Amino acid sequence: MFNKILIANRGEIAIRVMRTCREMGIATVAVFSEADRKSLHVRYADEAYCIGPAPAIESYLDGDAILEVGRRSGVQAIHPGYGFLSENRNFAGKCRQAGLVFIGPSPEVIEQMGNKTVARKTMLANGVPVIPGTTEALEDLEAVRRVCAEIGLPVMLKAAAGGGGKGMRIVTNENDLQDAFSAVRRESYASFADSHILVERYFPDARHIEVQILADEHGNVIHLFERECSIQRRYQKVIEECPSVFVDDDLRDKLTTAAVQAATVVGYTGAGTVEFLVDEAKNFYFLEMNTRIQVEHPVTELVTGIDLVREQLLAAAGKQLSVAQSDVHRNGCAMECRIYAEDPGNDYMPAPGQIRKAVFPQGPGVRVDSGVYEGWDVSLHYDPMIAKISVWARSREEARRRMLRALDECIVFGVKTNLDLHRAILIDETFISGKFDTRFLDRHLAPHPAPDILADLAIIASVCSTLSSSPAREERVATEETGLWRMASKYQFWATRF
Amino acid sequence: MFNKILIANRGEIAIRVMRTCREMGIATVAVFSEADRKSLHVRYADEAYCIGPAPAIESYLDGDAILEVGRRSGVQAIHPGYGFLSENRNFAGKCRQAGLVFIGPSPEVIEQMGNKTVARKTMLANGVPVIPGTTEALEDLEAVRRVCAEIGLPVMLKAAAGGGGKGMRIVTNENDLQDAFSAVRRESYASFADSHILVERYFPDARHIEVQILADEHGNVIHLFERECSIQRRYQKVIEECPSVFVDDDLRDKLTTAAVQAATVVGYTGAGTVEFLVDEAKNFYFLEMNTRIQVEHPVTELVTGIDLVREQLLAAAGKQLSVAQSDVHRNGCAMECRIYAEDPGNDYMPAPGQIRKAVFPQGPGVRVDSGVYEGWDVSLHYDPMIAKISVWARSREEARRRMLRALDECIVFGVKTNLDLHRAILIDETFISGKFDTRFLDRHLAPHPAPDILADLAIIASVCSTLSSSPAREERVATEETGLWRMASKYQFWATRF
Amino acid sequence: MKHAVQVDKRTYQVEYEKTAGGLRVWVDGRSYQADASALSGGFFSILVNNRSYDAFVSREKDSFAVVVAGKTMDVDFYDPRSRQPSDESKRSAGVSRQTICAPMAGRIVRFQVMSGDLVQDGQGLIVLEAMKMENELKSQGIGLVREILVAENDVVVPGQHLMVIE
Amino acid sequence: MKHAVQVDKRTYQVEYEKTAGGLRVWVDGRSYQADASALSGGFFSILVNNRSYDAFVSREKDSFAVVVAGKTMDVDFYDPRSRQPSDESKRSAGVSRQTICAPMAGRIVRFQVMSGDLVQDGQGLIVLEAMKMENELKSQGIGLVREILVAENDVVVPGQHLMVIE
Repeated sequence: MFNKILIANRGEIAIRVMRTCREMGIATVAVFSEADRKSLHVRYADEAYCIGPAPAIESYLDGDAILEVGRRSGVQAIHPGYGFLSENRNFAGKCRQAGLVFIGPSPEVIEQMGNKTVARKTMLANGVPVIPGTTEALEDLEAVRRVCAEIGLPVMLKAAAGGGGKGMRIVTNENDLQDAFSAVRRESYASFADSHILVERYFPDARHIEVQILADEHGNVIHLFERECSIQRRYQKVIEECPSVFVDDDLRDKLTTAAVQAATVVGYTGAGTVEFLVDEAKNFYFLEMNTRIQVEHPVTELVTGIDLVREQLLAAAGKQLSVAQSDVHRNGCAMECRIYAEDPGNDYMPAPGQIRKAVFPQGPGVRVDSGVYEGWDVSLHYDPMIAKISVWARSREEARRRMLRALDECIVFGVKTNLDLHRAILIDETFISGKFDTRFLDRHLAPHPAPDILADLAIIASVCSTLSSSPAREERVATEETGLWRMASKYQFWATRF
Repeated sequence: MFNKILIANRGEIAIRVMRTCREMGIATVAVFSEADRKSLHVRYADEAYCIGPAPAIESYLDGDAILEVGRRSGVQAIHPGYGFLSENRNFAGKCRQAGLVFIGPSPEVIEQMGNKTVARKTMLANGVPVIPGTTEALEDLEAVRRVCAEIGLPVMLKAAAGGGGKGMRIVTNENDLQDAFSAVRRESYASFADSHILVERYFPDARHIEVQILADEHGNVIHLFERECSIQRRYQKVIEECPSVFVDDDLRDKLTTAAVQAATVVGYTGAGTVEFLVDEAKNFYFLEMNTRIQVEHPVTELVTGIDLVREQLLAAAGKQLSVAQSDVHRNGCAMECRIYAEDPGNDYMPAPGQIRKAVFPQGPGVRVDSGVYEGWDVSLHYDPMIAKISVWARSREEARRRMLRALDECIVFGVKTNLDLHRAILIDETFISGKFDTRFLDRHLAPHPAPDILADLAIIASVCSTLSSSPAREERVATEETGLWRMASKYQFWATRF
Repeated sequence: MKHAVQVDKRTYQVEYEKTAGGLRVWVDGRSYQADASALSGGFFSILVNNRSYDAFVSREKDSFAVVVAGKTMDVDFYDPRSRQPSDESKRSAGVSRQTICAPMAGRIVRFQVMSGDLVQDGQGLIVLEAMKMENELKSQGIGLVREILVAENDVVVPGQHLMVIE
Repeated sequence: MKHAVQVDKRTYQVEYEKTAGGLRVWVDGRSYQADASALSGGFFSILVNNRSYDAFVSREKDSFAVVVAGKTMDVDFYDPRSRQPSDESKRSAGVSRQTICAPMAGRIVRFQVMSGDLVQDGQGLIVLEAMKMENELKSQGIGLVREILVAENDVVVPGQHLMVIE
């Protein structure tokens, strides 16, 4: 096993990887941009090196700077986390050239699966259904127009090198095609330094369901069941579950078999995720394979008890997975809510700022993965994730109520958050019934009007503060529509008991 | 199910009960002493009522005051937590008279099992082995002397009404008998308003192993396996595990069968724990039954996935348990560390004070149950528990390493804690081997000398602070030998890799 | 003494007196027994008729911002002499003039309106790229685009004025 | 300038200079590149030769209390003129007189020694009941019990003087 590895990432995923490293006795090296000097991953690591200015392109995407730190600090391997260089074939290749293990599949497999067009072809050749659309990445508008005419609207334009919800546009009207084409190219270039585009049929009523895969160099390829990821905003997942309430044993068997086959035919190693669209009739289509750890991996860990990062490290070190398929069991239900510093009332606009208070939930069945702390500034430069709150319970309904309880305990003060959005989703009848698709968040969630007593409470609190020996903060601060969720439950939860 | 219950307790256990209540849609009523106005259980509850001054005897032990709040707030049931009135037959009886459900067994069962002498007789009559000793509670020294002569030294003197490690003394020398007798009587009276004493044979090499029981009014009595509780200081548990590494399938079968039998013969209902001493030859002796939820219940919850408080509430409401014996499975290994504000270097003396910084561990497999928050004062008046940190992993060794990782993440600043003691236990060879008994902590734990570089680091930190734009706290505060554990790992963990 | 208190544009009649158990407060005649305990940094634990709430209160003169039960409310105590909210500048009549500011640092991708355009409430004005996402800044009222203060591809800082609408 | 610095009774020769990357520090000739970043309330994130540490520093003149890697250390910068630790009162020679104070509130259960007794290092002196437990207060040196300042069953407050040993 490795003695020391570098984590080429930041935030909660860097810390997530370091946690397993500590448990395995592996020393950790963090890299950080100038904007991240005070970030928790720097404090958590055994060693930390600055790799450049705030913009990711000059730091977390600068593979050469990262490799230089790897050499200097004497690590044996590099864990890329998710995003940034995690699915960058060139970086994986450079690691190999530098004699360092890239903790992920080989550059060839990243090429084959990470590149969406190659992946589609591979799947088609192996009988895995794919979404109707281009098998080639396109660069000019006319070609895109032709494909649209062929497969019919609506279509989805996607960055060929994309991921994480970036560089995606739905086109339902031919007139919007040009704008969407330009926007996707720009976003794709900004995020992935590549402006190739894919065109796919868009399924408005579909679910997004993915299968977790683990594979080692010894030919073992196993699945860890599915994750339900249909609750999305702007193509980015918001709540994930394991298992999916929509997936019956028959569909589960088909999805996991297809996923294992996909991983097997390309000689996959490490952790990966095969994403599918599943329509109402339970037809499924290969969407893409993510050749890295996913944000939402905790729900799989909670249900299977398997530490996915540990298995990644074992596989990367050339060892066997610690589990065979027959050792993998589903136990109970898990849910994850991604807490962001953002404003759901304003198109999910990022809401950077200083976290003045951060209290995270505790108690039975609750897991928190966070990369922030009180007094830390949520930066403008990176994804404004504050924490992933995950719960486990014996049933989906118990998990849902546990999540509501956990969200109530969560106090984030100083920045706007999507905590309220999560509450609204969790008490929505459609969500509770399990009968939702990827457009769930485009619909209007029923507003929960503030109870009348709130104004009275605010007056009482004001009066109390003037009479208290420790008065209120003597300077009006710009408070945000957030924080003190602990108390919100007392109304909202009762309102939705059934 | 109940709509509203009162929690007649404070600290982490009050919050633990309220968490399940929230998840079940049950409103909660907290009671608090004047010293606890700012305590977290008051903030967490839906309603809160002051029941008297700081001394427990005038507040948390004042059953009438608590019942008055119960009536006033319109609750249907009272959850006593652990300690305080949880095993008080009179209080359980008064609840019944007041038309409120006492969440625990009936007063008659508390009498029969809570009273150690009656319990011993019941067990003897049903063929469950008990420790040699008095079957009657004693009040005078001469009687105690006679029993000692009969069963031979060493003996344990115990408060007949005792629990939680209070009112216990080992006597190995006849000359110490009188002092021990007086001390136990005093402690027993102070804690339980009862000064009866039991004398039992003391087994120095024994383990303390207990079995978790659940029972309902419909005749279902099930066990949830054992807990290993041999790591104790001053007769109080420090680290607990599930399962016990010492218990093989044969012994497990015997212990759980005896425990289920014990609960069955007395018509037990709710959650309870049957405690056994197990000697090196795997002979076991009934010690006592705790007719309440235990501090260490999270390890059982982590391994079985069953919410014990939920089952308590179901049983108290006259419903069936949600699980049958065949639904109860052991999955993996769990460990709990009790974090106290105390000074292990000074005979575990309580160390009250203000918690200036409290950061609790997160991430995979970690559960935290805490009743404190930053800025809160650990009071002189009650048990100085800060938090219970529990971990789950697939194997004991993975759990042990995960616990070390979790302790490293735990920052408690402002009061002395036993965090360092926990670290020392977790890296002790005897603990790792699993071959320990209840005297483990009486032996000398190997000291872990501070690495030489620490003085250099302290100098560098001092220099840095003078040059920083945000200088050091400009007033020397009495820092304690605690805090910032995150960094300790970097030495201590490496030192013990094997 | 009675106080007129404005919360989110509604006015309430408030009276209070200290009692042995804390404070008695009447809001439009509704009576509450309150007991507040200061935690730290503007946080309070408040028991109102024994119901438990956490609140955060910040204050400037007679104007309070209160967060309770997940909602932020502005609480303004009228000056009893002028019978006006004390913080007048804040409450000056709604200006018809709208200045669009950058909500975060980013790069101007393009404009969706031109100088002189009439814009509707909610209409997209500017596309700002930040954190790798394109974000549309929208009008919060009707008006004419009077001035555009930046150019495409400009990098802007949070709060920077981008456009004036009247 | 060289500084003589005392840490837990050992003296170190320290030099430092600001550099582009932060600070270079020499301790008894050992060279460190350090970069400190203030968090809040006396906490710092410190990178020393790229190794990452959290530290808490509190200061009174030239005397520092530093917590790092779970250990608390006293760091005293000598006044370069007097060549003495600056905080002299604190460092005055070990007194032979020992005052036993109550470490917490509680009740005196009994005395294990009497006035005039010779006590050994570690010998039990007083049994104090607090938090329902009996706690034994021990001598931290050899001496004669000179004075007993409380009586059995007295309720004492934290820090109250209970006994003097010389």
